[in-house]
Amino acid sequence: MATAETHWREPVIGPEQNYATVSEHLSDLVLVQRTPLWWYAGFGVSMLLFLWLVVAAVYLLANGIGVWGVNIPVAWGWALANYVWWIGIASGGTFISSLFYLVGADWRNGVNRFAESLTLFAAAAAGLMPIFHLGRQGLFYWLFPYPSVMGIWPQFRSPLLWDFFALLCYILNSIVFWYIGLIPDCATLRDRATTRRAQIFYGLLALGWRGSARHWRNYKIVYLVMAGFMAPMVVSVHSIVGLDFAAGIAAGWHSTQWPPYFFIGALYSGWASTLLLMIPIRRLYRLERIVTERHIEVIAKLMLATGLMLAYCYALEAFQPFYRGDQAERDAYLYGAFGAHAGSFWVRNSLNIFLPQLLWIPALRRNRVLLVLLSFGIVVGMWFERFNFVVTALAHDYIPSYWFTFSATIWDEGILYGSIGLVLAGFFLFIRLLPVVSMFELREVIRRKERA
Amino acid sequence: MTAPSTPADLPALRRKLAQETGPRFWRSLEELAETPAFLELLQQEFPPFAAAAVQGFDRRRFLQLMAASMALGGLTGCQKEVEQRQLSPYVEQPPGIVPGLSRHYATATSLDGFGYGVILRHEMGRPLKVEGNPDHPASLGGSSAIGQASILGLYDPYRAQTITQNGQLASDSALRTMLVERAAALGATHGSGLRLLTGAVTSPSLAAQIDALRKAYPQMAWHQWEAVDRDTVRDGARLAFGRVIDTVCDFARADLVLGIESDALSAAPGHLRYARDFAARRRPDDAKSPMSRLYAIESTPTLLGAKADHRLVMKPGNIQHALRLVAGAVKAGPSDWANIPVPQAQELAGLIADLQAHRGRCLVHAGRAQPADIHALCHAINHALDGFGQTVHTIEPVEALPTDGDTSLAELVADIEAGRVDTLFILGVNAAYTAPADIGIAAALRLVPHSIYLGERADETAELCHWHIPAAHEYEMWSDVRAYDGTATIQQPQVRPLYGGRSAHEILAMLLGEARRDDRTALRERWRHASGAADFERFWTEALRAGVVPNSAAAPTRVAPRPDYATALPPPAATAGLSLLYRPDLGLWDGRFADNGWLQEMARPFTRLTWDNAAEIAPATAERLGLQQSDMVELALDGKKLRAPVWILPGQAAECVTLRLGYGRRRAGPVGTGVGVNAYRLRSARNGWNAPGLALAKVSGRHLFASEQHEWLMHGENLIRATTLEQLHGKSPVPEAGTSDASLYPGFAYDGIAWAMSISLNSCIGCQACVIACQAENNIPVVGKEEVARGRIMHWLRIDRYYEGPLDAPATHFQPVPCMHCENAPCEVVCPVQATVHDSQGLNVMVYNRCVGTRFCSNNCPYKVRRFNFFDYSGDDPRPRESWNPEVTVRGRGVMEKCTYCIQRTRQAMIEADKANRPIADGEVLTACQQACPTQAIVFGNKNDTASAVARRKASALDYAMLDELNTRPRTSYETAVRNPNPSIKTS
Amino acid sequence: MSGETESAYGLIGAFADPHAAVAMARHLRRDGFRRFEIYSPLPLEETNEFIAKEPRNWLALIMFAAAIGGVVIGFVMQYVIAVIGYPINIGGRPLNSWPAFIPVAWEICALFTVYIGFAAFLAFCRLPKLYHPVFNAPGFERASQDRIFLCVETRDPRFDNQQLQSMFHEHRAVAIGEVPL
Amino acid sequence: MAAIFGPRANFYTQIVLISAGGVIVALAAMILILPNTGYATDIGFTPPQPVPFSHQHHVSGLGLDCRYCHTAVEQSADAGMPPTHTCMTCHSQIWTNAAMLAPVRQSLAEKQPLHWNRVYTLPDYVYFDHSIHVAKGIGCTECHGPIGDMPLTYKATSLYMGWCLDCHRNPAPHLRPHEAVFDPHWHRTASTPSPAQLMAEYHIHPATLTDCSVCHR
Repeated sequence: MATAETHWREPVIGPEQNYATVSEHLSDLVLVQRTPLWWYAGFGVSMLLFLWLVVAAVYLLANGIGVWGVNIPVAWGWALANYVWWIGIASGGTFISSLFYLVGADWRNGVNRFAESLTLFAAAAAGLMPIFHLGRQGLFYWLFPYPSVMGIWPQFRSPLLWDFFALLCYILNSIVFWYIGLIPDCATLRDRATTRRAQIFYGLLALGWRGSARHWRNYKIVYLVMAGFMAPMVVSVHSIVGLDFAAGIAAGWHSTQWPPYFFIGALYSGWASTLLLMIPIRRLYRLERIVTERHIEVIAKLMLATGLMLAYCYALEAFQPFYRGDQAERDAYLYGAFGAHAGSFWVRNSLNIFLPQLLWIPALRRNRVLLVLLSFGIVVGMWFERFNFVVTALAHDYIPSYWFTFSATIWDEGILYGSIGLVLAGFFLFIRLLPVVSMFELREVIRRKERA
Repeated sequence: MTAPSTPADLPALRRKLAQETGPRFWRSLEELAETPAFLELLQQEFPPFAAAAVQGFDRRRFLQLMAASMALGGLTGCQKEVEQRQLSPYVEQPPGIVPGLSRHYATATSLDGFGYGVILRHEMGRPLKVEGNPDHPASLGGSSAIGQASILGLYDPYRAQTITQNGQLASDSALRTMLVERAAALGATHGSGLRLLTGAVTSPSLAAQIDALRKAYPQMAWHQWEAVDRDTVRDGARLAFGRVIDTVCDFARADLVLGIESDALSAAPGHLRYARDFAARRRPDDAKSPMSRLYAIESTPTLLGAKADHRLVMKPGNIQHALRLVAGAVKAGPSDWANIPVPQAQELAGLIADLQAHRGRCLVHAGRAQPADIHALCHAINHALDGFGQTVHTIEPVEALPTDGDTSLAELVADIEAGRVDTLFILGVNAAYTAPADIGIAAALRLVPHSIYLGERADETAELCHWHIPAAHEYEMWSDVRAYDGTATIQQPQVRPLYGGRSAHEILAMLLGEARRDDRTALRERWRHASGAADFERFWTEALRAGVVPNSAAAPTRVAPRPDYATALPPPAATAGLSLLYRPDLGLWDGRFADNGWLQEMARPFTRLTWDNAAEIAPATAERLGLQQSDMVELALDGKKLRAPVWILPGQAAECVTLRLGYGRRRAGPVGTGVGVNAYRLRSARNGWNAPGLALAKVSGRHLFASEQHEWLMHGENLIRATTLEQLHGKSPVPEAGTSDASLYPGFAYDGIAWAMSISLNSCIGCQACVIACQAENNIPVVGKEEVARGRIMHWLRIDRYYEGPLDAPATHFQPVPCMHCENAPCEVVCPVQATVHDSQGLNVMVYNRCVGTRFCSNNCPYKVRRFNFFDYSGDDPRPRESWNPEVTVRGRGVMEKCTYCIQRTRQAMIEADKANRPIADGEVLTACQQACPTQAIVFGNKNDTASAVARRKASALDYAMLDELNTRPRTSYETAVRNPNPSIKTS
Repeated sequence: MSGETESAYGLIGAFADPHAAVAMARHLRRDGFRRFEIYSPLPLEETNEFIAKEPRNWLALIMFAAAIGGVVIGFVMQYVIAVIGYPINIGGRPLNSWPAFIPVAWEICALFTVYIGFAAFLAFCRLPKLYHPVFNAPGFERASQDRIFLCVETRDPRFDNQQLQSMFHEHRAVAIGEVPL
Repeated sequence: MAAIFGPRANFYTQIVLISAGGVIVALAAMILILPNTGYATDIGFTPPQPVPFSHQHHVSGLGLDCRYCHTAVEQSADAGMPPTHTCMTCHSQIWTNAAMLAPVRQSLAEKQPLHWNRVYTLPDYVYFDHSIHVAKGIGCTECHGPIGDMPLTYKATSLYMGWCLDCHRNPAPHLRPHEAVFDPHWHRTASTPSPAQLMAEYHIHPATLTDCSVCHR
C-alpha cells in the first residue's frame, strides 16, 4: 500500500479530467441528476432540528432568558459557548480559500467552495446567538451607531461591540467573497441549463458573465485583493472573540493568550467540520477524481498540526496561572479541571488532543471512516472547550461567597441542536443548488497541469 | 344574628384570591359573591378606603395608588403597563400636603409585646418606608429586619379582608349584633364563661381596657400565650429575687461581656439598643472608649457569639455546669461549685480571672432559650461582681401580666375541656399553630360554644373559631406600647385600614358596650389621665411627633438575689444523648411573618438559607451519623415524629439539633404555606427550648435548599482582613497588602462631591436589617425559592459569612457587600451601550432603560454585586403597586440592576441644597442600609470633605479595599476586623 | 443565417486550444484590428495584453483607497462619538481610548474594501449586463465550459468577413459563425 | 444559441439597481427624519379636557400667576395641579352658572376629583424636578411653550432626551432672572444680565448636568 510520500504525489485532480469533464460532472450534479433519497433524508432531519430552534427561540423570546440555566455569577452559558463554537467553525472555510489562495496551493481549489459555504451558514448560526442571549433581544440594534433622539451612542471600549462589528463585517464580507467565486460557475450552469427556470435562475446569479478577457483580468485582481483582506479578517474576528474574555477581569479570563488560543481552536474546528462534511459528500457525489486522496491527506495533516498548536495553548493555559501566582486564577483553573464542570475539561482534552494523535499514523490518516469519527470528535470537543472556558471562570471568580455552578435546561439544548439544524439545512440546499467545487478554478488547475 | 341568606363560599373566594392578581380579582369577587351580606359588607368596607385611594395625584404615584386596592382594581401600576394619561387633583387639598414631597410620622412597632419607636416615610399619604426613631431609647435610629419588613405586612394583599362566621362572609352589623348578644349573656353570669387569650401585653391602654373588662365581668379569666415567650427569664428572676423583675443591660459600660447563648443582639427586648451600645465599645481606634472583651458560651450560634473573642461551644447541660463553676468561683454561689468538672476548663479559668479583674464593669446576659437556673445564675453573678446599678439595672416588669404562658394556656384548655368556657376571645394569637402539641389547644377550640378570633389572616386559628374578625395592622390603629425599659410610645395610625381591619381596643370596647367608640378619643382620655400633664394638647402633639412619651421609662428598683437561691435551682440537664433545640427564627420569629416574602427570602446569617428551616447539626455529629448536607432525617421525640432536611452548621454544639420555629405553616397564605417543617409538632410545654432524648434517623430522599452562599471558607486574605488588638497596638503590624495607584491613564478628577462608604467589620453583627431596608427602599422584588436556588436572588446588598479556624468552633465573619462603586469600574468598560457609566460624583450609575442585558457587566464585576431580571420579577411580585417606592424605577425583565448608594436620596438632597445654594452637610444623606443599621457599621458621605465621618474612617490605618490588587479603586471600603482575645487563653 | 454582415454584431470563432485563440488574436492585432474580444471559461494570463485601455491597477488602487477610507471613517466615527458626541466617564478610562478603537476601525476598513472593491469590479466589467449580442453566437454556451471564443466586431473598420473566415480557418478554429445583433 | 435574456433585460437591470439604491437612501433618510416629525414628537397634541381651560384667558387675560394654581412648583418635583377648591375660589363668585364649568361644580359637590388628560408625560424612569428648574432660572415657557397664549393647552416640545440634553449641555441661553421665571411673555432686554452672569449667579456647572444620574434613578 502507498506510503505518505506517494500520497503526497497524488494529483490534486484525476489525470483524465479536462475542461469538459469537470464542467459536465459538477454541473450535472445540480442540473441533471435527480434529487437523491439521502438528500431528502438529510434535509428533512435538518429541517426538523431547525424547527426545534424556532420553537426554542419563540419560547425564549416570550419568557425571557430565565428559561436558560444562566444565573449570577454564571451569567453567560450555552448561548455564548455556541456562539464561540460556531464562529470558530465559520473561520475554517474563509481561511482555506483566502490564505491558501494567496500562497497558491492548488489543492485548495478542490475544497474551498465547500468550506466557504459551510462558513457562511455557520456564521449565520453564530450571529443568532448573541442576539438570543440578550436580556432584551428586541433592542440589539442599540449596538449600532445610529443617530437616535436619545442623543446617546454605543460604547466602543466594550469588546462586545468589537465583536458585534467583527461578526457583522465578517458575515457581510464572506457573502461577497463566496458569491464572487460563484459568478463564473453560475455562468456555466446558466449555459448548461436545459430548463427555462434554471436558465433564468442561474442567469441572474451570473449577472451576465461572459468570461471576456476584461472580465477575467478584473476578476483576478479583485479576488486577489479580497483574499488579501479576508485572511487577516478571519484572524481578527476570532481574536476579537478571544478578547471578549481577555478584556474581562474574571479570574481565568484575564489573560493575553486567548486571541491566538481561540483562533487556533477556530481553525481546528474549521478543518474538522470541513472534513466531516466533505468525506461523505465526496462519496455520495462520486467526486473521488476531483476531490482526491490528496485533499483529504492535506487537511488531515493540517488538522494534526493545528491540534499540536492547540495542545501547546492548553499547556500554556495550565502553566500561566501557576506562573503568575494569582490565587483566584489558580483556583479557577483547578476548578475547571477538577470542579463541578471538570467533565467538559477532560472531554475536550481527549477529543481535541489525545485522540487526534492517531493521525500520525498514515494508515489511520487514510482511513476515511476513522477520519470522519475523529473530525466529529474534534467538533464536539471544541464545543466542550468553549463551554468549559465560558462557564468555569464565571462559576469560580474572586468572591468565594458567590461561587456557584451552571446547569442547562432543555431550552439551552433547543438553541444548540436547533442551530445545528439551521446550518445543515442551509448546507443541504447549497449542495443541491450550486456546484460543490469551483469549476473554473479546476479548469485553471488542469491548464497549469498541462503546461507543466 | 343575620346570617347571609345565600352565603358566598369563602374558601373558594380565598383560593381565587391566591391565584388572581389585582385587576382580575374584583370581577371574580363579584361573580363569586353576589349576596346581600356581601353587598352590605362592601358598603361598610370599601368606601372610606376608596375615597382615600382616589385622593391621589401625580403620574407615577397616582398610577400606583389607583391600583391600590383589589377592591378598586382595574389598573395596575407597573411601569410596563400602558401609559396612565390622567391627572386627578384633590378636590380639597389637605393642609400641609405638598404633592411630591414626602412626610414623616412617628409610631412604634412591636414584637412579643415589646416595642421600639419607628418613623414612617409617607409619599402622597401612603406610608412606604420604616425607619428607626432616633429619639426612641430602644432604637436610636436603628431598626431590625422584621421592623423593616413590617411595611410589606401592612400592604400584604393576602391579609384577611372580610369578617367571617363559620367560614362564611358575615357583615359588620352581624358582628355587632353577636357582640351585643354575648355581652348580655355574659353579663348575666358575671362573665364566668368568658375567657380572653392574648399575647404578651405591654400596652397601658389595652391593659386598662382589660381591667375594665374584668371589673365588668368579674368571673372572667385572662390567658396569655407567646410561642417565643420570656417564661424562662421571669422564672429566673423568681428563682433569684423571689419575684418577677425585668433587667435592663447597659452594654456601653461593660468592659467585659459574657453571653450565655445571649439574644442581646438579635431578639431580646431592647436588642437594637444593646447592639448600638455593644458596637460602641468595639471600636478599636476609638481612644475614648477602650474596646470591650466578649466571651460567649452557647450550644447554637448566635449573633453575639459570632462577635465573641472567645466562643465556647457546649451542650446545654454543660453550659449549666460551666455557669455554676463560674458562679462558684466569683462567690456568687456555693464554693463547692468552684470545682465542678467541665470541659474547656482552661478557657473558663481565663474567663473567671477576667471577670474578677473587671468587677463592676462586666455584664453577664443569657438568652431567653436558656433554662431558668441559668438566668438566676446570671443575676447572681452580675450581683456578686457589683454589676447591679452599673451594667445591669432592675426595673418593675414592663408586661401588664407577667405570667407563665404554658401554664396559662394549659389552664385555658383544662377549663374548655371541663366545659367552663362559653365565650373565648382570641386577640391576635395564632395559638392553634404555635401552641405546643401536648397542650392540645386545637382540639379544645372546637369545644368552645362561642369562639371569636381577631387575627390579621385567615390562619390555623381562624379556621377553628366561629368568628374571624380581620385585625388591623399595627400601622392602621391607635394604640400604645412600651419598650424594654418601659418607655411608652403612642402609636398613631399611618393609613386607614387598607382591608377593613379592627383593633383589639375596638373589639373590647364593643364588649364593654362602648359601641361606636373612637379609639383615638379613648386613647387621649387615657393619656390625659395617665400623663397628668398640665397642657395636655402640647403633651399629646409632642408625644405623637417625637414618638416617645417623655420620661415614661420605668424607674429602677433595688433588689438583691436571695442568699439561698442556689438551693432552689433545678438540677442541670443530662449531657448525654442527642437533644433538640427550638429557637425562634430571625425572620419569621414564631411563624407570624411566614407570609412576608422579604423575610422568607432573607438569607439567615449563619446558614445563609432562604425559604427553609432545617435540622442544623454540628459537623462532628454529621460525621458520626454519616449524614450529608440536605439529607432527610426523621426526628423522633417522645413518640412524635418529624421529617426534616439536614444542614451542617459549623460552630453548633455536638449532639445538638437546632430547629427554627415558624415554618411548616398550613394556612399562612400563598407565600408562607408549606415552607419548611413545623417544629411545633414536636415541641412540648415541658421542654419548650431544649428537649433531650431526641432520636434521629436518616431516611431516604434529599432536600433542595435555596442558600444564597455555597462556599463557606475564605480563599485568600484580601476579602476580609482580621487582626487582634495586640497586633494593632504596635506589637505587630496590621496585615497590609500593598497597592499602587500607578496607571497609564490620567485619572478623572472628582473635585465636587465624591460619595463614598465605609463598612466596619467590627460593628456588623449580621442582623440583616440593612438587607431588608435596601429591599424596601429600592423596590427589590421577591423571586421565590426556585429562583433563589437557581442563583437569581435580587438583593442589592448581601451579608457574606465566612468561617475561619476549626470546623467545630470557627470564628465567624460577617461582611456586608453592596456595590463598590469602583472608580475604575470594570463593569462599565464592557457595556456596549453605555447603560452603566460614571457620574461626576464618582458613582457607578446604572441606567436601566438603556440596558439591553448582555450581562457582561456582571461577569466583569469581581465583587458579584450585580443582579439581573432573568424574568419579570417585579411584575410577578404580588405586593400591591401602591407599595412600591415611587422615587425608584421599577425594573422590568431583562435589565441589570445593582446598588446605587440610594441615588434617589443623594439626588434629592443635592437638589434641596442646590436650591438653597449651600453645600450638603455631612450626614444629611443616609443610605437605606446605613439608616437601618442598629450598630452604625455603615458610614456614607462625601470623602472629599475631610471632616466627614466617612473621610475619617478612610483615613484610619484599619481601612482597606476589597480585592484592591485589581486596582478597581472601590469607593466602598472596609474597616479591618479586630478581635480582643484574652492573652492568657491559648486558643488552639 | 444570412451573410448580411451589417445586421451582424460580428464574426466569432471557437477554439479548443487557448494558444490557437491567442495566436489569432495576436495576428489580428498585427493587422490593425481593434474591436475584437476573447471569451474563455477560465482566466488566460496571455489575453491581458490585448486590453489596451485603463491602466491595469486601477481596481487595486480603488480598493486601497477604500481601505484607507475605511480606517479613517471607522476611527473618526468612534472618536467623535466618544469624545465629542456625548463624553462620558467610562470606568475611569480616558475619553479617547484609542487602543480600544482599533478593532472596529479595522473591521470597517475590511468591509469598505470588499464592498467597494466588488462594486468597482462590477463597474469595470460593465456588469450586471444580462444581455449581450455575443450570447446570440452559435454554440457560445461552451464559452463557459471548454471552448475559447474570439469575436471580431463588424464595427471594426478593417472588418472583412471573407478574410476573417480564412484567418479563423488557418488558426484551427473548430467553428466559425456570425453573431446576429 | 439564443440569448437567455433579451436586450430589454439590461434596461430592467438598470431600473432595479437604481431603485435599490433609492430605497437604501430613503431608509437612511427615514431614520434621520421620522423621529423629528410632528407625528412622532406629538408637538401640538391637544387632548380633550373635561373643562376647556384657557391659560390664555387666565394668565394673559386676567394676569394670574402660574403659582396661583401650580402651588408646589417651587418646592416639589411636581408642579401641582390645582384642587377643585382653587377653581371655585373665583368661580363661586363669577360664571357661577356657566355650563362650561358644570364639571367643576359637580366635582366639588360630589367630592370627586376632576380627571384631566395629561399633555406632558415622561416615562417612569425619568425623574424631572420642577422646583430645581425654576429655582435655577428656567422659565415655564422653556418647556411649556407659549403657555400664556394657549386657549387650550397643547404639547409644545418633544421631551426627547436629546432635547433635554441640548439645554443641559448649554443652559446659558435659556436662563432668566428669578423674577422673570413665571413671566410667560418674557424676552431679553438690554437690562437683562448676560447669560454668563446668570450662570455664575445660579452656580450652574454644565459639566455635571449631563450625568445620567441627574434624571435616571
